[in-house]
Amino acid sequence: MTLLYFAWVRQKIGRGDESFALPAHVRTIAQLIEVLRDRGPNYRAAFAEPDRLRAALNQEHVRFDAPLRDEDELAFFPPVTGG
Amino acid sequence: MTLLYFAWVRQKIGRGDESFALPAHVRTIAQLIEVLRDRGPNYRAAFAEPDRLRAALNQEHVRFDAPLRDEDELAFFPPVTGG
Amino acid sequence: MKTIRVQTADFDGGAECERLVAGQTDIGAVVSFTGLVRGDDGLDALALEHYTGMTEREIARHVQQAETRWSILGVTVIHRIGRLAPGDRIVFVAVASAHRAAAFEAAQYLMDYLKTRAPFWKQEHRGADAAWVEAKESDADAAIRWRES
Amino acid sequence: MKTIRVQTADFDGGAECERLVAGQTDIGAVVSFTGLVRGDDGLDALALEHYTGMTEREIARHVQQAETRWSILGVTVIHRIGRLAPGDRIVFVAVASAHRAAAFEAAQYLMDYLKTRAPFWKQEHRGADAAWVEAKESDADAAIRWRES
Repeated sequence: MTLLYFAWVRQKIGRGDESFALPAHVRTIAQLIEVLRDRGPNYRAAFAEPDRLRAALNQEHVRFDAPLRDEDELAFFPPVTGG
Repeated sequence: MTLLYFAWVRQKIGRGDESFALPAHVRTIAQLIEVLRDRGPNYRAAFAEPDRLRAALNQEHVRFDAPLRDEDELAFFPPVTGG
Repeated sequence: MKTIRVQTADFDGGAECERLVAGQTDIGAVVSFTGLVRGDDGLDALALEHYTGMTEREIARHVQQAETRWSILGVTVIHRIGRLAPGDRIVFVAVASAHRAAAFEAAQYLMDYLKTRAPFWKQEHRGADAAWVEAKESDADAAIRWRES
Repeated sequence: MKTIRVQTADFDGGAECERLVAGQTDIGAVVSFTGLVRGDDGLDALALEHYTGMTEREIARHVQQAETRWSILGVTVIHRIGRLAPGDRIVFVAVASAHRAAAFEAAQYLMDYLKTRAPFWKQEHRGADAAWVEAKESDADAAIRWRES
């Protein structure tokens, strides 16, 4: 799948996008966050407080219980502050 | 006093303004309307239905029970339709 | 900045908004309303008359009311009079504020009061016919919502 | 007419309003909102980033929602990205309609949703400091009021 990061999530992780093979046992965004957290201190910092994060799946706002497929585009970001 | 007429009130009366000596017994706008009505068919037509009229005394919206003085500027008009 | 004008000439809403914010860095929101003449039912033209003197006073009074009620950093109100054709601009209200809620609400308030309190009268011309526009109940209702309860 | 643009360049709100009504005689009301960068607490600049693709989709989706809800004859939404200084225009929403209530409400609705749903993020620069702007509770509350009950 394609992972995208915006704002301070991008800064903490140190990149804006990456390809990631969705592990077979991971069904939801919440479960994926647990996996990503173990990828290093930068990921741990970005995903330390999931409550502060929002997600979009294939460019639509979703909750963390949304189911994932390997062909998805998944974005993590803080609450939006446009306008 | 100065009387001013706008929109169809002006058209029915045939003039936009006039000087008028406030009769001693006339205290309110409602009473003045009764007096003006007797000044001819044009005034009778303009003041036939006082409910359709609005008044401003010295350039402020007032009700027909507002008291009058001879130095006042009094305007009669239909409900406004600006904007 | 406070601008109130009653005029026969057209106006430039964009330029008026620029004037409102020029050189300022405390304004976060500008809401503008532009009213245009609709060509309903074969309308040829509108003719607008007003009560010179009272109009400006009424508008100024409601601008002051708006300033009491909302935190406003600038207001422009322009109302045209005379003969106007379908598509012509007729009225303009712009409000500048730090935040958008105040700007939106104050602009709506001013429009609702212009419609129900400012002494303008519209006559519709269609061919040889001329008819005075009747005041709308819906405009009176719109204005009532701003009354302090 | 429907226009949605995300751009680094400045925009001309007056010209956008003109474009919205050009050649039309059924439009009676145009409401525009212009958002500007406030120079709060010594702000030097804002840097705006967005989620290319999703932004346009989200805005288009809410424009469609607005069109379902109100009788709308034209909409323009422009949002700038990149580096902006105090006083700079940042966002523009204009709605054209036959009547003013629809234009005011739809413009407010679009602004409330831009603030809470469109994927933009602002970073504030003051001297050497850069801080991401936190989302405001008041913006979430403003958006909630439009939910169908």
